[in-house]
Amino acid sequence: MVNIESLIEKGVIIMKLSFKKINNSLIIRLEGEFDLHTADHFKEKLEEKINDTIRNIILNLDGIKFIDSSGLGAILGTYKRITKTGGSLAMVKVTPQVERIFELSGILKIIKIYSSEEEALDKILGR
Amino acid sequence: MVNIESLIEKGVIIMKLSFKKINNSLIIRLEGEFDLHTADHFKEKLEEKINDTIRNIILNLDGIKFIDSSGLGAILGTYKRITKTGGSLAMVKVTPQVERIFELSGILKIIKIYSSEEEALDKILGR
Amino acid sequence: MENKAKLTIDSLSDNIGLARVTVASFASQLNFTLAELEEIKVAISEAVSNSIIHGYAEESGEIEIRMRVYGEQLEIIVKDQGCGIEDIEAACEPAYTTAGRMGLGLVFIDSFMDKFEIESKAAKGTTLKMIKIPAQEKKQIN
Amino acid sequence: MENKAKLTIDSLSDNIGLARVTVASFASQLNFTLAELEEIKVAISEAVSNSIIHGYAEESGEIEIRMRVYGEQLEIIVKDQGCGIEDIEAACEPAYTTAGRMGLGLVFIDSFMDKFEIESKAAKGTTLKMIKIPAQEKKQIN
Ligand SMILES: Nc1ncnc2c1ncn2[C@@H]1O[C@H](COP(=O)(O)OP(=O)(O)O)[C@@H](O)[C@H]1O
Ligand SMILES: Nc1ncnc2c1ncn2[C@@H]1O[C@H](COP(=O)(O)OP(=O)(O)O)[C@@H](O)[C@H]1O
Repeated sequence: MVNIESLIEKGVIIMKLSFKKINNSLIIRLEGEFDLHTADHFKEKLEEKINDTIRNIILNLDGIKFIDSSGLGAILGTYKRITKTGGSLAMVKVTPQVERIFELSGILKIIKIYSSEEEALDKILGR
Repeated sequence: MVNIESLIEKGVIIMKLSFKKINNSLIIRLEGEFDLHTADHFKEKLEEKINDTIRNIILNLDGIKFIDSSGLGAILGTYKRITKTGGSLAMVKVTPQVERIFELSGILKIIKIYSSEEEALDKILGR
Repeated sequence: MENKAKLTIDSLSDNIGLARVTVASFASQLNFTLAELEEIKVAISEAVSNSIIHGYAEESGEIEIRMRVYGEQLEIIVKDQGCGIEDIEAACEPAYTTAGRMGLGLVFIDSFMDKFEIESKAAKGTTLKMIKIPAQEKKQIN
Repeated sequence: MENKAKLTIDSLSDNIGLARVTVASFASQLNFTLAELEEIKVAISEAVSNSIIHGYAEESGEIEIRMRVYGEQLEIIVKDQGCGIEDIEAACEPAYTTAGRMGLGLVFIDSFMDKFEIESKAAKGTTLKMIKIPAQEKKQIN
Protein backbone atom coordinates (compact mmCIF):
# COMPACT_ATOMS: atom_id res chain seq x y z
CA MET A 1 0.00 0.00 0.00
CA VAL A 2 1.14 3.51 -0.78
CA ASN A 3 1.59 5.48 2.41
CA ILE A 4 -0.23 8.77 1.74
CA GLU A 5 1.43 10.68 4.60
CA SER A 6 4.89 9.87 3.26
CA LEU A 7 3.93 10.75 -0.29
CA ILE A 8 2.68 14.12 0.89
CA GLU A 9 5.94 14.53 2.80
CA LYS A 10 7.84 13.79 -0.38
CA GLY A 11 6.05 16.61 -2.13
CA VAL A 12 3.93 14.25 -4.16
CA ILE A 13 0.67 15.86 -5.10
CA ILE A 14 -2.14 14.12 -3.33
CA MET A 15 -4.89 15.52 -1.16
CA LYS A 16 -6.39 13.55 1.65
CA LEU A 17 -9.79 14.59 2.94
CA SER A 18 -11.62 13.47 6.03
CA PHE A 19 -15.13 14.48 7.01
CA LYS A 20 -16.85 14.71 10.38
CA LYS A 21 -20.41 15.85 10.95
CA ILE A 22 -21.35 17.57 14.21
CA ASN A 23 -25.09 18.39 14.22
CA ASN A 24 -25.61 20.55 11.14
CA SER A 25 -21.92 21.44 10.69
CA LEU A 26 -19.49 19.56 8.45
CA ILE A 27 -15.86 19.60 9.50
CA ILE A 28 -13.47 18.88 6.64
CA ARG A 29 -9.83 18.14 7.38
CA LEU A 30 -7.53 18.68 4.40
CA GLU A 31 -4.04 17.26 4.03
CA GLY A 32 -1.58 17.82 1.19
CA GLU A 33 -1.26 20.47 -1.48
CA PHE A 34 -4.15 22.59 -2.67
CA ASP A 35 -3.77 23.40 -6.37
CA LEU A 36 -5.75 23.06 -9.60
CA HIS A 37 -5.40 19.28 -9.55
CA THR A 38 -6.50 18.70 -5.98
CA ALA A 39 -9.10 21.49 -6.12
CA ASP A 40 -11.04 19.38 -8.64
CA HIS A 41 -10.75 16.39 -6.31
CA PHE A 42 -11.91 18.56 -3.38
CA LYS A 43 -14.96 19.87 -5.26
CA GLU A 44 -16.03 16.36 -6.29
CA LYS A 45 -15.75 14.98 -2.76
CA LEU A 46 -17.58 18.00 -1.35
CA GLU A 47 -20.53 17.46 -3.70
CA GLU A 48 -20.77 13.85 -2.52
CA LYS A 49 -20.86 14.89 1.14
CA ILE A 50 -23.00 18.01 1.09
CA ASN A 51 -26.76 17.70 1.57
CA ASP A 52 -29.77 19.52 3.05
CA THR A 53 -28.85 18.63 6.61
CA ILE A 54 -25.59 20.55 6.39
CA ARG A 55 -25.73 24.24 7.17
CA ASN A 56 -22.14 25.19 8.04
CA ILE A 57 -18.70 24.10 6.92
CA ILE A 58 -15.46 24.24 8.85
CA LEU A 59 -12.28 23.75 6.84
CA ASN A 60 -9.36 22.53 8.95
CA LEU A 61 -6.32 23.53 6.88
CA ASP A 62 -3.68 22.41 9.36
CA GLY A 63 -2.40 19.76 6.91
CA ILE A 64 -2.22 22.04 3.87
CA LYS A 65 1.41 22.77 3.12
CA PHE A 66 0.88 24.47 -0.20
CA ILE A 67 -1.84 26.60 -1.73
CA ASP A 68 -2.10 28.70 -4.88
CA SER A 69 -4.88 30.75 -6.46
CA SER A 70 -6.71 27.61 -7.64
CA GLY A 71 -6.89 26.29 -4.07
CA LEU A 72 -8.00 29.74 -2.94
CA GLY A 73 -10.71 29.65 -5.62
CA ALA A 74 -11.99 26.32 -4.33
CA ILE A 75 -12.28 27.74 -0.80
CA LEU A 76 -14.10 30.82 -2.09
CA GLY A 77 -16.41 28.59 -4.14
CA THR A 78 -17.25 26.61 -1.01
CA TYR A 79 -17.93 29.88 0.82
CA LYS A 80 -20.32 31.05 -1.89
CA ARG A 81 -22.11 27.71 -2.00
CA ILE A 82 -22.73 27.50 1.75
CA THR A 83 -23.63 31.17 2.35
CA LYS A 84 -26.22 31.00 -0.47
CA THR A 85 -28.30 28.70 1.71
CA GLY A 86 -27.76 30.87 4.78
CA GLY A 87 -24.87 28.87 6.28
CA SER A 88 -21.39 29.88 7.39
CA LEU A 89 -17.85 28.90 6.46
CA ALA A 90 -14.96 29.06 8.91
CA MET A 91 -11.31 28.04 8.58
CA VAL A 92 -9.14 26.48 11.24
CA LYS A 93 -5.37 26.37 11.75
CA VAL A 94 -3.41 27.73 8.87
CA THR A 95 0.27 27.10 8.12
CA PRO A 96 2.45 30.20 7.52
CA GLN A 97 2.74 29.56 3.75
CA VAL A 98 -1.05 29.41 3.45
CA GLU A 99 -1.57 32.45 5.68
CA ARG A 100 0.72 34.51 3.46
CA ILE A 101 -1.35 33.67 0.36
CA PHE A 102 -4.56 34.41 2.27
CA GLU A 103 -3.27 37.82 3.29
CA LEU A 104 -2.18 38.73 -0.22
CA SER A 105 -5.56 37.70 -1.63
CA GLY A 106 -7.80 39.58 0.81
CA ILE A 107 -9.86 36.44 1.51
CA LEU A 108 -9.53 37.03 5.26
CA LYS A 109 -11.91 39.98 4.92
CA ILE A 110 -14.74 37.53 4.30
CA ILE A 111 -13.67 34.23 5.90
CA LYS A 112 -12.37 34.05 9.47
CA ILE A 113 -9.62 31.79 10.76
CA TYR A 114 -9.95 30.18 14.21
CA SER A 115 -7.32 28.36 16.18
CA SER A 116 -9.34 25.19 16.85
CA GLU A 117 -12.36 23.34 15.51
CA GLU A 118 -14.13 23.88 18.84
CA GLU A 119 -13.62 27.63 18.70
CA ALA A 120 -14.88 27.72 15.10
CA LEU A 121 -17.97 25.68 16.04
CA ASP A 122 -18.70 27.95 19.01
CA LYS A 123 -18.52 31.08 16.84
CA ILE A 124 -20.53 29.63 13.96
CA LEU A 125 -23.28 28.36 16.23
CA GLY A 126 -23.17 31.58 18.25
CA ARG A 127 -22.70 29.59 21.46
CA MET B 1 19.65 31.05 6.18
CA VAL B 2 18.74 27.90 4.32
CA ASN B 3 17.49 25.28 6.74
CA ILE B 4 19.48 22.16 5.80
CA GLU B 5 17.21 19.69 7.63
CA SER B 6 14.17 20.92 5.74
CA LEU B 7 15.99 20.86 2.43
CA ILE B 8 16.99 17.27 3.04
CA GLU B 9 13.36 16.54 3.94
CA LYS B 10 12.28 18.09 0.66
CA GLY B 11 14.50 15.68 -1.22
CA VAL B 12 17.00 18.36 -2.06
CA ILE B 13 20.42 16.90 -2.49
CA ILE B 14 22.70 18.11 0.25
CA MET B 15 24.86 16.14 2.63
CA LYS B 16 25.56 17.33 6.12
CA LEU B 17 28.58 15.92 7.91
CA SER B 18 29.56 16.21 11.54
CA PHE B 19 32.74 14.89 13.07
CA LYS B 20 33.61 13.81 16.60
CA LYS B 21 36.95 12.47 17.73
CA ILE B 22 37.11 9.97 20.60
CA ASN B 23 40.75 9.08 21.32
CA ASN B 24 42.09 7.71 18.03
CA SER B 25 38.66 7.06 16.51
CA LEU B 26 36.79 9.50 14.26
CA ILE B 27 33.02 9.30 14.35
CA ILE B 28 31.38 10.75 11.25
CA ARG B 29 27.64 11.39 11.23
CA LEU B 30 26.16 11.66 7.76
CA GLU B 31 22.82 13.21 6.88
CA GLY B 32 21.16 13.42 3.50
CA GLU B 33 21.56 11.50 0.26
CA PHE B 34 24.73 9.64 -0.64
CA ASP B 35 25.29 9.76 -4.41
CA LEU B 36 27.99 10.81 -6.89
CA HIS B 37 27.52 14.48 -6.02
CA THR B 38 27.68 14.16 -2.26
CA ALA B 39 30.33 11.41 -2.42
CA ASP B 40 32.74 14.00 -3.82
CA HIS B 41 31.82 16.36 -0.98
CA PHE B 42 32.28 13.52 1.53
CA LYS B 43 35.73 12.61 0.19
CA GLU B 44 36.92 16.23 0.32
CA LYS B 45 35.74 16.74 3.91
CA LEU B 46 37.27 13.42 4.95
CA GLU B 47 40.68 14.43 3.57
CA GLU B 48 40.52 17.65 5.63
CA LYS B 49 39.76 15.76 8.84
CA ILE B 50 41.92 12.67 8.57
CA ASN B 51 45.44 12.74 10.00
CA ASP B 52 48.05 10.54 11.67
CA THR B 53 46.27 10.56 15.03
CA ILE B 54 43.22 8.85 13.56
CA ARG B 55 43.29 5.09 13.45
CA ASN B 56 39.63 4.05 13.17
CA ILE B 57 36.55 5.48 11.53
CA ILE B 58 32.93 4.97 12.54
CA LEU B 59 30.33 6.01 9.98
CA ASN B 60 26.95 6.78 11.55
CA LEU B 61 24.54 6.40 8.63
CA ASP B 62 21.34 6.96 10.59
CA GLY B 63 20.62 10.15 8.62
CA ILE B 64 21.24 8.67 5.16
CA LYS B 65 17.93 8.26 3.39
CA PHE B 66 19.31 7.36 -0.01
CA ILE B 67 22.38 5.60 -1.29
CA ASP B 68 23.46 4.31 -4.70
CA SER B 69 26.61 2.62 -6.00
CA SER B 70 28.57 5.91 -5.90
CA GLY B 71 27.83 6.31 -2.19
CA LEU B 72 28.74 2.67 -1.69
CA GLY B 73 32.01 3.32 -3.53
CA ALA B 74 32.84 6.21 -1.20
CA ILE B 75 32.31 3.97 1.83
CA LEU B 76 34.47 1.24 0.33
CA GLY B 77 37.14 3.84 -0.51
CA THR B 78 37.14 4.98 3.12
CA TYR B 79 37.46 1.35 4.23
CA LYS B 80 40.47 0.80 1.97
CA ARG B 81 42.11 4.01 3.11
CA ILE B 82 41.81 3.30 6.82
CA THR B 83 42.64 -0.42 6.73
CA LYS B 84 45.83 0.32 4.74
CA THR B 85 47.26 1.99 7.86
CA GLY B 86 46.04 -0.84 10.10
CA GLY B 87 42.83 0.81 11.29
CA SER B 88 39.21 -0.33 11.25
CA LEU B 89 35.98 0.95 9.74
CA ALA B 90 32.58 0.28 11.31
CA MET B 91 29.11 1.45 10.35
CA VAL B 92 26.30 2.40 12.70
CA LYS B 93 22.52 2.48 12.28
CA VAL B 94 21.37 1.91 8.76
CA THR B 95 17.96 2.81 7.32
CA PRO B 96 16.08 0.01 5.48
CA GLN B 97 16.71 1.53 2.03
CA VAL B 98 20.45 1.65 2.70
CA GLU B 99 20.49 -1.85 4.20
CA ARG B 100 18.88 -3.25 1.05
CA ILE B 101 21.61 -1.73 -1.16
CA PHE B 102 24.29 -3.01 1.24
CA GLU B 103 22.88 -6.53 1.07
CA LEU B 104 22.71 -6.55 -2.71
CA SER B 105 26.29 -5.30 -2.97
CA GLY B 106 27.92 -7.75 -0.59
CA ILE B 107 29.66 -4.94 1.32
CA LEU B 108 28.44 -6.42 4.63
CA LYS B 109 30.92 -9.26 4.19
CA ILE B 110 33.75 -6.83 4.87
CA ILE B 111 32.23 -3.98 6.92
CA LYS B 112 30.08 -4.62 10.00
CA ILE B 113 27.02 -2.65 11.09
CA TYR B 114 26.45 -1.93 14.79
CA SER B 115 23.37 -0.55 16.44
CA SER B 116 25.08 2.29 18.33
CA GLU B 117 28.26 4.34 18.24
CA GLU B 118 29.18 2.95 21.69
CA GLU B 119 28.85 -0.64 20.51
CA ALA B 120 30.95 0.10 17.42
CA LEU B 121 33.66 1.77 19.55
CA ASP B 122 33.71 -1.17 21.97
CA LYS B 123 34.16 -3.67 19.12
CA ILE B 124 36.76 -1.64 17.26
CA LEU B 125 38.84 -1.04 20.37
CA GLY B 126 38.36 -4.64 21.49
CA ARG B 127 37.01 -3.46 24.85
CA MET C 1 28.81 28.54 -12.57
CA GLU C 2 25.91 28.04 -14.91
CA ASN C 3 23.49 25.14 -14.76
CA LYS C 4 20.44 24.41 -16.88
CA ALA C 5 17.53 22.00 -16.94
CA LYS C 6 14.35 21.77 -18.94
CA LEU C 7 11.15 19.99 -18.03
CA THR C 8 8.55 19.31 -20.70
CA ILE C 9 5.17 18.08 -19.51
CA ASP C 10 1.85 17.11 -21.03
CA SER C 11 -0.81 19.71 -20.34
CA LEU C 12 -2.50 17.82 -17.50
CA SER C 13 -3.28 19.08 -14.01
CA ASP C 14 -1.63 15.88 -12.72
CA ASN C 15 1.72 17.41 -13.70
CA ILE C 16 1.49 20.71 -11.79
CA GLY C 17 2.93 19.14 -8.65
CA LEU C 18 5.72 17.61 -10.72
CA ALA C 19 6.61 21.02 -12.13
CA ARG C 20 6.69 22.56 -8.65
CA VAL C 21 8.85 19.80 -7.18
CA THR C 22 11.30 19.89 -10.09
CA VAL C 23 11.74 23.67 -10.11
CA ALA C 24 12.03 23.88 -6.31
CA SER C 25 14.65 21.13 -6.35
CA PHE C 26 16.59 22.89 -9.11
CA ALA C 27 16.27 26.25 -7.34
CA SER C 28 17.68 24.88 -4.12
CA GLN C 29 21.23 24.96 -5.50
CA LEU C 30 21.06 28.70 -4.82
CA ASN C 31 20.84 30.24 -1.37
CA PHE C 32 17.05 30.47 -1.24
CA THR C 33 15.29 30.26 2.11
CA LEU C 34 12.40 27.83 2.48
CA ALA C 35 9.98 30.78 2.31
CA GLU C 36 11.54 31.86 -0.98
CA LEU C 37 11.30 28.30 -2.35
CA GLU C 38 7.60 28.39 -1.45
CA GLU C 39 7.21 31.62 -3.42
CA ILE C 40 8.87 30.02 -6.44
CA LYS C 41 6.51 27.05 -6.13
CA VAL C 42 3.47 29.33 -6.15
CA ALA C 43 4.75 31.16 -9.24
CA ILE C 44 5.34 27.88 -11.14
CA SER C 45 2.00 26.52 -10.04
CA GLU C 46 0.20 29.61 -11.36
CA ALA C 47 2.11 29.69 -14.64
CA VAL C 48 1.57 25.99 -15.41
CA SER C 49 -2.09 26.09 -14.33
CA ASN C 50 -2.66 29.04 -16.68
CA SER C 51 -1.15 27.15 -19.61
CA ILE C 52 -3.42 24.18 -18.86
CA ILE C 53 -6.67 26.09 -18.27
CA HIS C 54 -6.32 29.14 -20.49
CA GLY C 55 -3.58 28.36 -23.00
CA TYR C 56 -4.76 24.89 -23.99
CA ALA C 57 -8.30 25.24 -22.56
CA GLU C 58 -7.98 21.71 -21.14
CA GLU C 59 -7.11 20.31 -24.60
CA SER C 60 -3.88 18.37 -25.10
CA GLY C 61 -0.61 20.23 -25.52
CA GLU C 62 2.91 20.53 -24.17
CA ILE C 63 4.30 22.93 -21.59
CA GLU C 64 8.00 23.68 -21.44
CA ILE C 65 9.69 24.82 -18.24
CA ARG C 66 13.25 26.05 -18.66
CA MET C 67 15.37 26.58 -15.56
CA ARG C 68 18.73 28.24 -15.40
CA VAL C 69 21.01 29.50 -12.65
CA TYR C 70 23.73 31.98 -13.48
CA GLY C 71 25.47 34.57 -11.34
CA GLU C 72 23.45 33.61 -8.25
CA GLN C 73 20.12 34.21 -9.95
CA LEU C 74 17.40 31.82 -11.03
CA GLU C 75 15.68 32.25 -14.38
CA ILE C 76 12.53 30.30 -15.16
CA ILE C 77 10.75 30.33 -18.50
CA VAL C 78 7.31 28.72 -18.83
CA LYS C 79 6.09 28.36 -22.39
CA ASP C 80 2.94 27.04 -24.02
CA GLN C 81 1.77 26.98 -27.62
CA GLY C 82 -1.81 27.67 -26.70
CA CYS C 83 -4.32 30.41 -27.57
CA GLY C 84 -2.24 33.33 -26.30
CA ILE C 85 -3.31 36.27 -24.12
CA GLU C 86 -5.45 38.89 -25.86
CA ASP C 87 -4.76 41.85 -23.58
CA ILE C 88 -1.62 41.36 -21.50
CA GLU C 89 -2.09 44.58 -19.54
CA ALA C 90 -5.63 43.65 -18.52
CA ALA C 91 -4.52 40.08 -17.68
CA CYS C 92 -2.10 41.45 -15.10
CA GLU C 93 -4.82 43.36 -13.23
CA PRO C 94 -5.94 41.80 -9.94
CA ALA C 95 -9.31 39.99 -10.27
CA TYR C 96 -9.19 40.03 -14.07
CA THR C 97 -10.14 36.59 -15.33
CA THR C 98 -11.70 35.23 -18.51
CA ALA C 99 -12.57 31.91 -16.91
CA GLY C 100 -14.52 32.66 -13.74
CA ARG C 101 -11.43 32.17 -11.62
CA MET C 102 -9.71 34.33 -9.00
CA GLY C 103 -7.73 36.48 -11.41
CA LEU C 104 -4.76 36.36 -9.01
CA GLY C 105 -2.32 34.04 -10.79
CA LEU C 106 -0.30 36.67 -12.62
CA VAL C 107 -0.52 38.98 -9.59
CA PHE C 108 1.05 36.29 -7.39
CA ILE C 109 3.81 35.64 -9.93
CA ASP C 110 4.56 39.34 -10.12
CA SER C 111 4.74 39.78 -6.36
CA PHE C 112 6.81 36.64 -5.71
CA MET C 113 9.43 37.05 -8.44
CA ASP C 114 12.02 39.81 -8.83
CA LYS C 115 11.48 40.18 -12.55
CA PHE C 116 8.51 39.05 -14.62
CA GLU C 117 7.88 39.41 -18.35
CA ILE C 118 5.08 38.10 -20.56
CA GLU C 119 5.29 37.50 -24.27
CA SER C 120 2.15 36.29 -25.99
CA LYS C 121 0.70 36.05 -29.48
CA ALA C 122 -2.85 35.04 -30.36
CA ALA C 123 -2.98 31.42 -31.55
CA LYS C 124 0.81 31.12 -31.13
CA GLY C 125 1.14 30.81 -27.38
CA THR C 126 2.46 32.44 -24.24
CA THR C 127 5.91 32.65 -22.68
CA LEU C 128 6.48 33.83 -19.12
CA LYS C 129 9.99 34.76 -18.06
CA MET C 130 10.71 35.09 -14.36
CA ILE C 131 13.85 35.86 -12.42
CA LYS C 132 14.39 35.45 -8.71
CA ILE C 133 17.46 36.28 -6.65
CA PRO C 134 17.93 34.98 -3.09
CA ALA C 135 17.40 37.82 -0.58
CA GLN C 136 20.74 36.87 0.96
CA GLU C 137 22.56 37.64 -2.29
CA LYS C 138 20.70 40.93 -2.74
CA LYS C 139 21.85 42.03 0.71
CA GLN C 140 25.47 41.32 -0.14
CA ILE C 141 25.28 43.44 -3.30
CA ASN C 142 23.90 46.50 -1.51
CA MET D 1 -4.66 7.27 -19.41
CA GLU D 2 -1.27 8.20 -20.79
CA ASN D 3 0.95 10.91 -19.35
CA LYS D 4 4.40 12.03 -20.41
CA ALA D 5 7.17 14.29 -19.19
CA LYS D 6 10.73 14.90 -20.24
CA LEU D 7 13.56 16.32 -18.18
CA THR D 8 16.71 17.55 -19.90
CA ILE D 9 19.66 18.35 -17.65
CA ASP D 10 23.21 19.55 -18.04
CA SER D 11 25.71 16.78 -17.37
CA LEU D 12 26.60 17.90 -13.84
CA SER D 13 26.55 15.81 -10.67
CA ASP D 14 24.53 18.66 -9.08
CA ASN D 15 21.57 17.50 -11.19
CA ILE D 16 21.43 13.83 -10.14
CA GLY D 17 19.22 14.64 -7.15
CA LEU D 18 16.97 16.71 -9.41
CA ALA D 19 16.55 13.76 -11.78
CA ARG D 20 15.68 11.44 -8.89
CA VAL D 21 13.14 13.81 -7.36
CA THR D 22 11.48 14.51 -10.72
CA VAL D 23 11.18 10.87 -11.76
CA ALA D 24 9.97 9.75 -8.31
CA SER D 25 7.37 12.50 -8.32
CA PHE D 26 6.21 11.53 -11.82
CA ALA D 27 6.18 7.82 -10.88
CA SER D 28 3.98 8.44 -7.86
CA GLN D 29 0.89 8.79 -10.04
CA LEU D 30 1.01 4.99 -10.27
CA ASN D 31 0.42 2.67 -7.34
CA PHE D 32 4.07 2.28 -6.36
CA THR D 33 4.96 1.62 -2.73
CA LEU D 34 7.59 3.81 -1.08
CA ALA D 35 10.06 0.92 -1.38
CA GLU D 36 9.40 0.71 -5.12
CA LEU D 37 9.85 4.48 -5.48
CA GLU D 38 13.23 4.08 -3.76
CA GLU D 39 14.18 1.40 -6.30
CA ILE D 40 13.25 3.74 -9.14
CA LYS D 41 15.37 6.46 -7.57
CA VAL D 42 18.39 4.17 -7.39
CA ALA D 43 17.97 3.17 -11.05
CA ILE D 44 17.75 6.83 -12.18
CA SER D 45 20.68 7.78 -10.01
CA GLU D 46 22.85 5.05 -11.56
CA ALA D 47 21.80 5.82 -15.13
CA VAL D 48 22.40 9.57 -14.84
CA SER D 49 25.68 9.11 -12.94
CA ASN D 50 26.89 6.80 -15.72
CA SER D 51 26.10 9.40 -18.40
CA ILE D 52 28.02 12.03 -16.43
CA ILE D 53 31.08 9.93 -15.53
CA HIS D 54 31.38 7.52 -18.43
CA GLY D 55 29.30 8.97 -21.28
CA TYR D 56 30.58 12.53 -21.08
CA ALA D 57 33.66 11.74 -18.96
CA GLU D 58 32.91 14.84 -16.84
CA GLU D 59 32.87 17.05 -19.98
CA SER D 60 29.80 19.15 -20.77
CA GLY D 61 26.80 17.54 -22.41
CA GLU D 62 23.07 17.03 -22.08
CA ILE D 63 21.17 14.12 -20.57
CA GLU D 64 17.56 13.46 -21.50
CA ILE D 65 15.18 11.64 -19.20
CA ARG D 66 11.86 10.66 -20.75
CA MET D 67 9.08 9.46 -18.47
CA ARG D 68 5.82 7.90 -19.54
CA VAL D 69 2.99 6.10 -17.82
CA TYR D 70 0.65 3.97 -19.86
CA GLY D 71 -1.49 0.99 -18.91
CA GLU D 72 -0.33 1.13 -15.27
CA GLN D 73 3.32 0.86 -16.19
CA LEU D 74 6.16 3.34 -15.96
CA GLU D 75 8.66 3.69 -18.79
CA ILE D 76 11.85 5.66 -18.30
CA ILE D 77 14.39 6.38 -21.00
CA VAL D 78 17.76 7.92 -20.10
CA LYS D 79 19.77 9.10 -23.07
CA ASP D 80 23.19 10.68 -23.50
CA GLN D 81 25.20 11.57 -26.59
CA GLY D 82 28.46 10.56 -25.00
CA CYS D 83 31.19 8.07 -25.87
CA GLY D 84 28.97 4.96 -25.90
CA ILE D 85 29.57 1.56 -24.29
CA GLU D 86 32.13 -0.61 -26.02
CA ASP D 87 31.01 -4.00 -24.77
CA ILE D 88 27.44 -3.94 -23.45
CA GLU D 89 27.51 -7.55 -22.28
CA ALA D 90 30.67 -7.01 -20.24
CA ALA D 91 29.30 -3.71 -18.87
CA CYS D 92 26.36 -5.58 -17.37
CA GLU D 93 28.61 -7.97 -15.40
CA PRO D 94 28.85 -7.27 -11.66
CA ALA D 95 32.12 -5.55 -10.71
CA TYR D 96 32.93 -4.67 -14.33
CA THR D 97 34.07 -1.05 -14.45
CA THR D 98 36.30 1.00 -16.72
CA ALA D 99 36.66 3.80 -14.21
CA GLY D 100 37.79 2.22 -10.94
CA ARG D 101 34.27 2.30 -9.58
CA MET D 102 32.04 -0.39 -8.07
CA GLY D 103 30.76 -1.83 -11.33
CA LEU D 104 27.30 -2.20 -9.77
CA GLY D 105 25.30 0.56 -11.47
CA LEU D 106 23.86 -1.50 -14.31
CA VAL D 107 23.40 -4.48 -11.97
CA PHE D 108 21.26 -2.35 -9.64
CA ILE D 109 19.19 -1.02 -12.54
CA ASP D 110 18.61 -4.55 -13.79
CA SER D 111 17.54 -5.89 -10.41
CA PHE D 112 15.27 -2.93 -9.55
CA MET D 113 13.41 -2.60 -12.85
CA ASP D 114 11.08 -5.10 -14.52
CA LYS D 115 12.53 -4.57 -17.98
CA PHE D 116 15.88 -3.07 -18.91
CA GLU D 117 17.41 -2.54 -22.34
CA ILE D 118 20.63 -0.83 -23.43
CA GLU D 119 21.30 0.66 -26.83
CA SER D 120 24.72 2.14 -27.39
CA LYS D 121 26.97 3.18 -30.24
CA ALA D 122 30.59 4.28 -29.97
CA ALA D 123 30.90 8.09 -30.18
CA LYS D 124 27.10 8.37 -30.63
CA GLY D 125 25.86 7.78 -27.14
CA THR D 126 23.88 5.48 -24.89
CA THR D 127 20.17 5.00 -24.32
CA LEU D 128 18.78 3.01 -21.40
CA LYS D 129 15.16 1.96 -21.48
CA MET D 130 13.56 0.76 -18.26
CA ILE D 131 10.06 -0.35 -17.38
CA LYS D 132 8.63 -0.83 -13.92
CA ILE D 133 5.17 -2.04 -12.93
CA PRO D 134 3.81 -1.62 -9.40
CA ALA D 135 3.79 -5.00 -7.61
CA GLN D 136 0.17 -4.33 -6.71
CA GLU D 137 -0.79 -4.23 -10.40
CA LYS D 138 1.19 -7.37 -11.18
CA LYS D 139 -0.74 -9.23 -8.48
CA GLN D 140 -4.07 -8.19 -9.97
CA ILE D 141 -3.08 -9.46 -13.41
CA ASN D 142 -2.13 -12.93 -12.17
N1 LIG E 1 -0.92 30.89 -20.60
C1 LIG E 1 -2.02 31.63 -20.89
N2 LIG E 1 -2.65 31.48 -22.08
C2 LIG E 1 -3.75 32.21 -22.39
N3 LIG E 1 -4.30 33.11 -21.55
C3 LIG E 1 -3.75 33.31 -20.35
C4 LIG E 1 -2.58 32.58 -19.96
N4 LIG E 1 -2.23 32.99 -18.71
C5 LIG E 1 -3.14 33.92 -18.36
N5 LIG E 1 -4.05 34.13 -19.34
C6 LIG E 1 -5.18 35.10 -19.31
O1 LIG E 1 -4.96 36.05 -18.28
C7 LIG E 1 -6.05 36.03 -17.34
C8 LIG E 1 -5.55 36.32 -15.95
O2 LIG E 1 -4.71 35.26 -15.50
P1 LIG E 1 -4.51 35.00 -13.94
O3 LIG E 1 -4.08 36.29 -13.31
O4 LIG E 1 -3.59 33.85 -13.76
O5 LIG E 1 -5.98 34.68 -13.39
P2 LIG E 1 -6.92 33.39 -13.55
O6 LIG E 1 -6.08 32.21 -13.99
O7 LIG E 1 -7.49 33.22 -12.21
O8 LIG E 1 -7.96 33.75 -14.59
C9 LIG E 1 -6.69 34.68 -17.52
O9 LIG E 1 -8.03 34.68 -17.10
C10 LIG E 1 -6.52 34.44 -19.02
O10 LIG E 1 -7.49 35.15 -19.76
N1 LIG F 1 26.22 6.01 -20.28
C1 LIG F 1 27.38 5.33 -20.46
N2 LIG F 1 28.27 5.74 -21.40
C2 LIG F 1 29.43 5.08 -21.60
N3 LIG F 1 29.80 3.98 -20.89
C3 LIG F 1 28.97 3.52 -19.93
C4 LIG F 1 27.72 4.16 -19.67
N4 LIG F 1 27.10 3.46 -18.71
C5 LIG F 1 27.90 2.44 -18.37
N5 LIG F 1 29.05 2.47 -19.10
C6 LIG F 1 30.18 1.47 -19.04
O1 LIG F 1 29.73 0.33 -18.35
C7 LIG F 1 30.56 0.08 -17.22
C8 LIG F 1 29.75 -0.53 -16.09
O2 LIG F 1 28.80 0.40 -15.61
P1 LIG F 1 28.23 0.27 -14.14
O3 LIG F 1 27.70 -1.11 -13.96
O4 LIG F 1 27.26 1.38 -13.91
O5 LIG F 1 29.50 0.42 -13.19
P2 LIG F 1 30.41 1.69 -12.81
O6 LIG F 1 29.69 2.96 -13.13
O7 LIG F 1 30.64 1.52 -11.35
O8 LIG F 1 31.67 1.58 -13.60
C9 LIG F 1 31.19 1.41 -16.88
O9 LIG F 1 32.38 1.28 -16.17
C10 LIG F 1 31.38 2.00 -18.28
O10 LIG F 1 32.54 1.48 -18.91
